[in-house]
Amino acid sequence: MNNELYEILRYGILGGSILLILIGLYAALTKRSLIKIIIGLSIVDGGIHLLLIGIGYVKNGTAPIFSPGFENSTANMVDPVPQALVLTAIVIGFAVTAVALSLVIRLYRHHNTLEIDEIKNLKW
Amino acid sequence: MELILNILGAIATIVLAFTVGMSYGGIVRKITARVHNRMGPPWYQNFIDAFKLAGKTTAINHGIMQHFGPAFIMVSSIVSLMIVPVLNGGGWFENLNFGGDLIFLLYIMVFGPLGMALGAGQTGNPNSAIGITRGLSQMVGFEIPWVMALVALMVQFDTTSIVDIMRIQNESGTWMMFSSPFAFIAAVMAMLGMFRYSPFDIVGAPTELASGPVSENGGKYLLTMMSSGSIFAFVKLTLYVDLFMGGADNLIILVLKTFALYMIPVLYGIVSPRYRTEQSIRFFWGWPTFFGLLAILYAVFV
Amino acid sequence: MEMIYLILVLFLGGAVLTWLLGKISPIIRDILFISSVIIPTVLFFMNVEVGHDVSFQVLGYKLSWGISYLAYLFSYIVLGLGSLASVYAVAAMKGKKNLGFFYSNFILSIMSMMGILLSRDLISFFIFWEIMTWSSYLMVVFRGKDVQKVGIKYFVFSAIGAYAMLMAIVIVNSLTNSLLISDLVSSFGSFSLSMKWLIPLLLLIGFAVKSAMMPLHVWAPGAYSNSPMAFTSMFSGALSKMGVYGMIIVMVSLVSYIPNGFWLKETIAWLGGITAVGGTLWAVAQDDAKKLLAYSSVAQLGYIIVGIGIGTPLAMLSALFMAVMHAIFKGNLFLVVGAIERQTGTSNLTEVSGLIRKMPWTFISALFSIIALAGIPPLGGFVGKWMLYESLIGSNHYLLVIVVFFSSTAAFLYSYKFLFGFFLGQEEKEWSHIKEAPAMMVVPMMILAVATFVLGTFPGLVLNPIDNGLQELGFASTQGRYWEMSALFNEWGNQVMLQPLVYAIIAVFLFFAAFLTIKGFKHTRYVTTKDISSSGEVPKEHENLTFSQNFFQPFLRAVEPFMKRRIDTYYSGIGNGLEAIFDFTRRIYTGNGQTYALYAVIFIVVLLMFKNALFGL
Amino acid sequence: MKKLIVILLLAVTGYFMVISFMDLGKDGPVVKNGVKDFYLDKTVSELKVANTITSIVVNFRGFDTLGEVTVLFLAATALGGILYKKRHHVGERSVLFPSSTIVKAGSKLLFPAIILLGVYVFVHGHLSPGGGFQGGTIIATGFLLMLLAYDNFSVSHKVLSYIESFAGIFFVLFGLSGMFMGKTFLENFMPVGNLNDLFSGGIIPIIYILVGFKVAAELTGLIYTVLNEKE
Amino acid sequence: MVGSPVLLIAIPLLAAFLIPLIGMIWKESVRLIPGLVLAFMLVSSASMLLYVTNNSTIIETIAGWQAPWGINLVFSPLTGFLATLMIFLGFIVWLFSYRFKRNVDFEPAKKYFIFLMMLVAGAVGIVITGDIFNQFVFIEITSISAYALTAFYTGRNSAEASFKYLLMGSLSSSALLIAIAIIYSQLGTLNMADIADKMYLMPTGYKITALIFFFMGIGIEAEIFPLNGWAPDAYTEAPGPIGAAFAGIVVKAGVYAMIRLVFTLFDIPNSMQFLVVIGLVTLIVAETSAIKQDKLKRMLAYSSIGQMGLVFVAFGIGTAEGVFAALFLMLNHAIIKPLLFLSGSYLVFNSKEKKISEVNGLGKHMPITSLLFALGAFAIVGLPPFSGFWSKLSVLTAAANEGMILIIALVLIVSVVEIVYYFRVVNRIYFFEKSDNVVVQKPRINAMIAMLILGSIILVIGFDPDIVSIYLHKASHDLMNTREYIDNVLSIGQSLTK
Repeated sequence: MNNELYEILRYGILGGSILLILIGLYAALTKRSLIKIIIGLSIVDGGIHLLLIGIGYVKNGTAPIFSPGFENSTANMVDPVPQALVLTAIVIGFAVTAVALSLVIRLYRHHNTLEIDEIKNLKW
Repeated sequence: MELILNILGAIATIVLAFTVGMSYGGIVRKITARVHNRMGPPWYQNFIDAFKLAGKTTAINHGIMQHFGPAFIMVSSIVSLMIVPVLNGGGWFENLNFGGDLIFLLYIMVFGPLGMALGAGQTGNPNSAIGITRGLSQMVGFEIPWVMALVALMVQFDTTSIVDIMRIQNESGTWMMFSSPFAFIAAVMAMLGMFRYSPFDIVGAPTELASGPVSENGGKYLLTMMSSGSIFAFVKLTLYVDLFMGGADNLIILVLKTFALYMIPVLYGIVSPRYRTEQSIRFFWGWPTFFGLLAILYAVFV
Repeated sequence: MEMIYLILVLFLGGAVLTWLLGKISPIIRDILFISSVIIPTVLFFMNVEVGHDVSFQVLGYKLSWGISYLAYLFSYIVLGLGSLASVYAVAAMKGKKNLGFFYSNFILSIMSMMGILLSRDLISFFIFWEIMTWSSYLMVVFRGKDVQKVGIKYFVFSAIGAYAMLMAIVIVNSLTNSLLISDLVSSFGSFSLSMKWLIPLLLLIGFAVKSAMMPLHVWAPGAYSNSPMAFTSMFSGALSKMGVYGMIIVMVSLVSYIPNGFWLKETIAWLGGITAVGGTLWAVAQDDAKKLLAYSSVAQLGYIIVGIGIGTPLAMLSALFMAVMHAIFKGNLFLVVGAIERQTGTSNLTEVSGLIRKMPWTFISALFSIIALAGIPPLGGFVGKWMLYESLIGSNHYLLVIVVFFSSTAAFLYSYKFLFGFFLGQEEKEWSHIKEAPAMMVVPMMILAVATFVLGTFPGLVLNPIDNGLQELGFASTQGRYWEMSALFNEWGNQVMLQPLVYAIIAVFLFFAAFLTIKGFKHTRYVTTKDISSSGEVPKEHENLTFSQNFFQPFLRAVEPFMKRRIDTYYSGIGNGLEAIFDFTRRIYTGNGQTYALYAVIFIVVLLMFKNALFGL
Repeated sequence: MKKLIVILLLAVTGYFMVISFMDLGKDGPVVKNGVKDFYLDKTVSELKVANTITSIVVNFRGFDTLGEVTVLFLAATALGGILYKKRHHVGERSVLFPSSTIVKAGSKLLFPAIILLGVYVFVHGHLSPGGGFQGGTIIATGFLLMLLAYDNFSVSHKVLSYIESFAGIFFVLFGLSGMFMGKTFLENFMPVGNLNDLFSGGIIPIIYILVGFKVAAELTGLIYTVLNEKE
Repeated sequence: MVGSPVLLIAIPLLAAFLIPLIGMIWKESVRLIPGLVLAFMLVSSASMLLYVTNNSTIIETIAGWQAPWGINLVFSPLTGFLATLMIFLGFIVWLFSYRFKRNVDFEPAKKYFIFLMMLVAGAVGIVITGDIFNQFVFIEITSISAYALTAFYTGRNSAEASFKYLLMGSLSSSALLIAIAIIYSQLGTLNMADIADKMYLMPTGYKITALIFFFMGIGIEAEIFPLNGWAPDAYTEAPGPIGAAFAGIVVKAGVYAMIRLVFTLFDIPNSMQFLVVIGLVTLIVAETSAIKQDKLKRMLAYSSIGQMGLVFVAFGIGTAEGVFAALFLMLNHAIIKPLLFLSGSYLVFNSKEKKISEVNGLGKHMPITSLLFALGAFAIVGLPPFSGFWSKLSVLTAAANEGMILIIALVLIVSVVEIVYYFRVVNRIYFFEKSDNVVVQKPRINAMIAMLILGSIILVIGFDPDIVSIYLHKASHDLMNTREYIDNVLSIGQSLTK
């Protein structure tokens, strides 16, 4: 892999992750449907996971797995730690999303709507 | 022995004050009547009244406070008489005056009205109570210029003693009414209220309220009140003479000076219509207070 | 165990036990209550000596307890009035609900006042101060009337004062690294100029609130009239004196060392004068006896503040003497109102009248107290007033003299209104069944009434301890110069001989009393107050002859311009305005989750935008 | 209006994120001797685990994984709690339209394969990409498929609960037994074997298998709970 | 070694997994076991706290890897103190809610107690862990438990509150992940001590950006303004005891995370000022919002937020005294606010609206509960001789010693506001007439015991604050000595190197 390609890839990953975060935030902040807000939050999560992976990436990197034939490629291996972190983060994100969706079900039961602007019984 | 002499002197003072006060009262009635183009009673009418009252049996009372009210008033009159020096240089009429503290005098002088108020209050006659409220209110009014004048004097001479003030006047030869004119003016204006002649006679309001606080009192009660009032008038006049006119060396001068002073409220009263209470209060807080202020400023800066 | 600990523990334990065991039986409760006031009182006067300090450490702050001569003087007020009021309270409150709570708060407030007097350091001073505040607050709201308005107002003002004080305390701690009052006094000279101004000012705010100085007095009328009278007697008589106590220490020990601190003293004195006038005018306008006395308390405290503000030895002497006297006569007057309220069920001057023959003892004690209050010789009130005037004139405060004199003259009006409204006037049928209050209430009142007389004749009894206290504060001894056992001297050497005067007064009074009585009295016939001649006519039975509405209407009309502006309305305006603002600002919590998320994004954007300004290294 | 504000805010955020993050990791960390090299070294030399990520997830940062499993467990429990209704309110699963025969048949065909794949993935988690989470998820998709295809397909809540609980309990117990064998929590106390053997890496594959079971059971349970929600 | 910090996490986890199993056999166990676990944790934590106060910090490595590489748990005077406090409160809340009338007949009762236990375990984990990503995981454990507990009651607006909480919570975790990513990308490590050790190497730009994202992430948990919109709702709608747990446990964990960042991890001195400013803003906004509240719990919630603001102000003073004061404040708040929530929840037990006006006149009908509420109110506004006074005094003293006179003034002014709204409620309880449609709910005996324990602690600390001051001094010393923390953690690791 040549240098330029690496740069493009790296910028692509990082820029993409930032874009994802912004898109997710936009959805979470402007969409009025609860479901869409949750989708937005998931997109934000995805962006952040991508960001984490992106920072662990090294030039000409290989997966950090010592499969037969790759025992000595330590120097080229990508950073395994962010990947492990992302694994954890994904699961946690999934759990939160599940809880969020269940709350949406409850809210729909209670308010008969998914509009966030109309769910304002608690204020001030 | 000295004590007995003192007591005798005190009794003499009281008799003097009683006589002078009563006579003045009679004379004033006469003068007023003449000015109003009436005949009026003789000048000794008050004495006749007094004797008549003394002879009467008191028929009713409304309770213990009414019973002792006149005694309270008498206490006030006599004790203040004891404190005011009657003549220059002491002698027989020095009594209790131990320097004649002005502040003490001010306070003992209100003992009487309070006793009167209590006594009258118990009678249950609403007119008495109304009269008292008016009287007390008016007192608050005229006390201000009066105290201002006194403070001016105290400031000027650095003393609160009447005796000292008299002594200083005699030593310098100038009467206070000339060396401290504003104080004198304020004090005289306050005096108008103090004697409760018209225009400040709403307290007694002789025609409407049936003589105000003293209604419901007769016989000895009224006698005591009357004589107390006479003594009190004498005390006030003597005090003015002591403070502003250098005191008196003998009784004749005293009588002259006091009579002259006495004419001021009387004559002013004869020609003035009556004020309502709040009007009179406002009156006292107007010019008299202004003169009082001037007096204090004068005393401080001159 | 140190006696001081024992005394405070006894109070505290008494308070708790009274509350807890009081639930068992009222008798146990009453006995516990009285004994837990009396026993520490006796122990205190028997065993506690001036100059014996105990100290210990809490949280690294050194605390020290002991008593000074000045505090000893105030402890007479607190414990003396406290004991009498507690005896009174047992009888007065009989049959009321929640008495355990009342009694234990009563004990707690006595304890806290003693604590204040025993404190030799600022922290324990503040602690006891706050205990005093909340225990008295609980008393104010005890009857459950006007709780939200009066109670909160009292507490908020107290809190403002207390927190001003706390601020001063922590600043002092940071400057001197010590909280002992003596250290503060000794190192005050080395503070910077701004601190020299700030610290006394903050402390003064705290004390001014408790001593109801204008413009911080607005809580007082409501609070005084709202608590049970047995306690108001303490409240006005003793509790407000704690403010005076603190103020004296600050004015003498700190303000004197401020360059140009003279102006502060003048301001305080003038504020005191204004307080006196304002309090008096408002007192005249009241129809409720409690309110009347409450405003009167404000006014009387005004005189004391004037004395403290002037700060000459004679003025201090007068302030302290008036403090003692005020405790006695105002304490007594509140007890009187309590007795009347207990017997008649109302304290409104326009409703009750003609009780003199129903409650003669109450009347006598009220009469004595009123005479003392009005400052009329020969009772004790005069002595303080006299010294105040002398000191005012002596220190060239001529206008202030006028102000004070005006207020004290106007005080006659409400004094008379009080006596007339309750005791004199028509004896209405409505009140014909009224009986004298029980002996347990009358005796404390009579003791206080006698005290006004004794102190008027022998002011030296109190002037002596006051002199000790003043010497401790650094004044030259006034002993032998200004007073003797029975004579008062002013600075020019004038004197008022009290004893001959008293004798003269008694003699004249007896003479005329005899004159009026002998021969006459037997024959006089007692008639009811209905039996009067009104303008020559005898009124009918059904005519209303009670004069009590608009009592001083002419006077009030005259002073109307002064009374138009009520500082109270300004405060409530500020309070309501603030609440409205807060009500508006809390709308940032819109209730919309998305908005909250937006806030979070705004938060981070703002931080990112200004990150260099905020966190730049 | 609101959208405009949001866009503006996000533009600013984006700007700052771009200037902050674009160079992230460009030259690697400023600290060259980070934990990464240590992990890469030890996973081979001591743990004998081929997949470094697995060794990190299960061993080096095993505590995180325990927490993660707990989070999942809590989410599953929370779902039950949040959507709880009194018994008589629970109705039949809602079916909008019945699935076609093709789907039904295909699902039946695919289901064992999916399960097998899942099991493979988590059993070989320490050797190849994959692991307990991934495998568990795959298995759960299998159940999802069946649930979608068959209206009446049901899984026993009780069994799921047993699996969930036992897996969790054993995870913790393994951790504790490391401690009681005189070492530390979650420390390997079993022989590590050889690199790239199926039975290597000590307790790592065992824990990952437990995680696999747990994840599979929990996800299935989650799906089942939500599906049973009826309006 | 007197105990093992890891057990504080492992045992509740084990119990959480066990409860569903045992619950099938023995119903009562779902209520009982969490209590036993909390009691065990309390004993263990307290004995460890005694140990670390007199000896050295306990540092436990996980999975046998030394400090920078593996995850480690740090049980220092500071973390131990906070952990013990949280566990104690967890136990109190458990005791209070054991057979709480509302959940006794419900199937979710088992879930309630699991969540409660996990809430405590998660919060303890946040405090004692020495690894930022691990902290993130524990924050999530705590949050999910909190979401579930907030939404516990169906039929109220609790789902709405929970959803808001969740929305903010996921923003928080996103921000945290970004911050962790930045840190890791620069320093290549996740261990707190290691990060603190190497922080000076990090480029300033990244450092500040990471700090900002941390502020946002943890600020949401620590309820700083303007990130605290969720908090009043969550406090209001959660069951009463859970409100207590939030105020006493969750927020405290958030505050700990925040100060660990500011004091230990980052070496940005201005962040102290930032704490002061944000703390003041939080304090003022929250307290002024509370004054017009007509719902009891919501008022308490705002008060709680305000108190956290004050805690931040105290930490922001930045001296050992300030830290001491802040910790003292946290301690007192953790005792008093739960008491208020617990007693308050009984005062408005049977009311639908939970309005303040519904507590009118309850003083006569439920004397002890009312008394305890009043005690709490007196203590929280800082009236002596109750415990709140000493902490307020410490804060002010610390601020004064740094010359922050304006701050003292502001804090005191806000205290007046606090007095107003608390006393309004107390007045209502005691001096108003009870309306007839308010049904009085007498507390159960266990709830009463729980409240009485808290009440007596208030009195004990109030009369003798020195009982706790030694721990607080140790803890503040611990927080201030960053170097010692780093050396402790890293050297213990070295001694265990394989």
